[in-house]
Amino acid sequence: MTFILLILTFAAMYYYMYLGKQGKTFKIRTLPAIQAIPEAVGRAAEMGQPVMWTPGIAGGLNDSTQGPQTLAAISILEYVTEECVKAGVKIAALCPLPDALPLVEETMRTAYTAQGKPEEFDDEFIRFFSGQSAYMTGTLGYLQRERPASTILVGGFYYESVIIAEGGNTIGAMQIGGTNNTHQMPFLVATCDYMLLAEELYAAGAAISGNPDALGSIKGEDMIKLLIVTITGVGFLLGAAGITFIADLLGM
Amino acid sequence: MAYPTGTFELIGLWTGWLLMLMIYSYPLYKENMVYRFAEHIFIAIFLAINMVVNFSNVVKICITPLLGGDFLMIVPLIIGILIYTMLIPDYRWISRYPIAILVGAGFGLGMRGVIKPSILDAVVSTITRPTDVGVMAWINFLYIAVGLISSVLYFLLTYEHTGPLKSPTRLGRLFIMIGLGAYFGNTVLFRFTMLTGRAQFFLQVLKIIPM
Amino acid sequence: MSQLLRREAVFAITGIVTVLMFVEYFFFPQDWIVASTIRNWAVIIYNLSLGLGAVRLIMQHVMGTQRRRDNWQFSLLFLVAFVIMLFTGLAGYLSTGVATSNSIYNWLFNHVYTALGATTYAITGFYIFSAAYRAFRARNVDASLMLIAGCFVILSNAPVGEVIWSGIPVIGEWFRFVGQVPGMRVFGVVGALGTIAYGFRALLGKEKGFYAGGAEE
Amino acid sequence: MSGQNIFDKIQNIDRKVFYWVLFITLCVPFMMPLALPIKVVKNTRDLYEGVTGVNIEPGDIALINFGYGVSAWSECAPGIAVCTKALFREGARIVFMGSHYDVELTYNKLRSDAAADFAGKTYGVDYVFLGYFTGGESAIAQLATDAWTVYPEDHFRTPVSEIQMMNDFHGWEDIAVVLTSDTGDVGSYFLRQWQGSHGTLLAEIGIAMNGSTDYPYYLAGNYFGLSIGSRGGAELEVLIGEPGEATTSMDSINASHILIVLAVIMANVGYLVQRRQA
Repeated sequence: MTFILLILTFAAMYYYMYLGKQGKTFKIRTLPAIQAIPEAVGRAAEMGQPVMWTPGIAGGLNDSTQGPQTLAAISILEYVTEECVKAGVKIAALCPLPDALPLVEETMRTAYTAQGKPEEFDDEFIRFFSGQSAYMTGTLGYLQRERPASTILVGGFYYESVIIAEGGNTIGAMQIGGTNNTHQMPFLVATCDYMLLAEELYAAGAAISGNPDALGSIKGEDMIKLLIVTITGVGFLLGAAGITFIADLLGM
Repeated sequence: MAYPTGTFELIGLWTGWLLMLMIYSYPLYKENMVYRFAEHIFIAIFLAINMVVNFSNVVKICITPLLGGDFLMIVPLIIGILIYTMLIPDYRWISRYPIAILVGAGFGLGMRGVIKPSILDAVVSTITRPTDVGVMAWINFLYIAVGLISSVLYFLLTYEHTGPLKSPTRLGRLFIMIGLGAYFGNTVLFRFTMLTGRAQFFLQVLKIIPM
Repeated sequence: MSQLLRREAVFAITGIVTVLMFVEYFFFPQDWIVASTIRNWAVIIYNLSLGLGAVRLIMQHVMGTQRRRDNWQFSLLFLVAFVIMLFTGLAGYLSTGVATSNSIYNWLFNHVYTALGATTYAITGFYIFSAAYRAFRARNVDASLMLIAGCFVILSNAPVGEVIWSGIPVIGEWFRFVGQVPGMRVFGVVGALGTIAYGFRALLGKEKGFYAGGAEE
Repeated sequence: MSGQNIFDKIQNIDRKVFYWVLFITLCVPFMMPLALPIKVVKNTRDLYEGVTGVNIEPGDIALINFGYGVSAWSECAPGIAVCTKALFREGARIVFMGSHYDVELTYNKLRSDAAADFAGKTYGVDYVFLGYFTGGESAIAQLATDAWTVYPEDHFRTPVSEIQMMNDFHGWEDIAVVLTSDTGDVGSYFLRQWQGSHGTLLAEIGIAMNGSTDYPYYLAGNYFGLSIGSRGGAELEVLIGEPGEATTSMDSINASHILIVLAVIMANVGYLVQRRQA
């Protein structure tokens, strides 16, 4: 059964990736956290204060579970930067990941160029911290000194999420969070006004980047989720009646 | 374990105790020189242990068999060393080869192994009716099934949470919140247990409680 | 040619190794020497790759010391401590096969590393406490549910919960053993599908994140 | 600031006050122990029963993985100590291994915690310490199919071919039960590459933080038993009838857990009153 489900999943993903290549577009559902980004930037514009983005320290790009979170976070950074450039708001990217730095810089520079203001981009917008405690201390210091109006905490976080998000809360910033690390979700849910839970982070990244492969595979995943829901629903009803056909089939 | 009596053991015990205070000066006071001192010592020592252990591991699983006549071991040794080309900008692309093998093995094993326990067994467990006859067992059976269905629906990412999906996905989010609440509760136990161990060590070194 | 070596061949190797793992799993119920050999290579490459982060960190501190950057004294401290630990450890290993046979390495391992390791990771306990106080608010239904489940689980994890009120372990255990199951199970399901999706894209050469950030040379 | 009422002040207590209060709360119970009774839950009992009685025959080989380092000794070491004692008393042989750099310290601690049980056993015949491994999921999968390539030597550099009990351990078929205790992902590697792939009996002696994610796998039968954090360790100590470190720590756990719940309640009362006033 493992083999069948794996092949089915591959087939569904491949099919929708193929359709994406043919020009069909798949829309990611409304994610309130993404919808709130213009509001977060608008708030910063009104208050004359910056927006802060930070991706957490867990997501080295070579790490198969954490790396994708950083890539999704960088896609979100692109959108946030574009909104900030439009509104004339300063953005600070606080990044503790050395291998992601070139991508962060390139993304921000491209966003400034796309908005016709390449001369406004300054390397100083990006701050690098080496090591977790330097990252935590540096970010808390930044929050206290610059008092950003909004903070975007998206990516692979370890326990710095608790400290940074609490720091943002203390200065009254509007906070948008997102992570696929279950161990940090409770803290971001508690401290952030909007939250991208688990896979929503990837979906947000794919929606913003518009990458047809990522969108197609997400659509394929959705089909498998619907299949799982159907099997669970029918299996539950049959199971309740003492018919174990589906359970036996899945257990093969 | 008894309180040490040897000079070096005693010095070691008190060194550990002082280093602990240095680290805790950070949350209990603020970032300061003694914290940085202890932090740098820790990272350096951790890294050195890391290198010694990895070196001995490479000798164990690769060099020794190679010297013992298993000449095929030269292949992973060379490919593995190529990963250090990442440090040379012009030859950085070569490091993609060892990474490709790691990624291929990681994903092959991950994808083949994840379906049974995380999907199939989870669904089978959800749809297998309870062996207990009590009402509560059946309520729990219903709760878990409804919970799983609605929370999987919540993670449908290409369908809007409107119309017929509005209520089940909202319900799904609430189930997830309960899960995260329990997760938080367990996290508190984990973190406080670690601190408890330190509090015990703090008192033991001062001989307030026995070691 | 360059493109072939730099991109296509790399993706091909990823794909071949992935497929080998599948073939073994589905068609060889016992051991399959081809997959087993490749996996053994992967283990060796993994071991060798672990030094990369260390080399980067050492370079960073060497440069910090050389150029007298801010806090260079700490970089120097780092290098001195590192060198002592590394050489004593290697001396122990090369002489007897066990690094801890060197008394200096063993002393630092037992007293300095142990104390700092246990202390550094326990520090989060403090932050969780203040975060729980400052951040866990019943702002809305979602947060309230999380809060209630969290408090009952906290109290039922401690034996004192039962002393306070006999209902606490009953409710707390329900949250621990039933209430949380759908939420956690769904993370397993979507996590599994996410792994497959990401792996599948990597297999097709559509995910370039791993390969040194995907930036072209 | 003078305009702040009590509820505002409650909301803005300096975090250092919390930290001091917490540290003192953790210390005091060690000096004044209460020793409240500890209730054993089903998942812990299943774990204990899985490593005792009819499930383990004399001579069976158990694999114990130290997936934790010194930092998580308080959480994981008590449970591992109880299971080691129980397995030895059933006549099982044990292979120890670990994925942390400091695995030797953890092994030494276990030998000290279960000294009486180790005393009657012979290294290489009744137990073996293979030491550190790395290589992630690949290494665990390889261990299942060809253990000697992952460990050509034990920790003390003796070739495994010269170790008597290692001649009975080449892969998953030779192992009766796997116990893994983790702060990280190694447990899930065993879950996928041993239990999921070969149906090996597997149990997790995990940190409490992972209790939530581990439990559904216990419920689905992937883990035959599960110990959750220091509380699980204390329950195992109750089951074997030998109170140890975890039981001692329960008083501090009691005090600190009450403290955090009181803090959350106090903060929420302040928050709700403030919101009503606003």
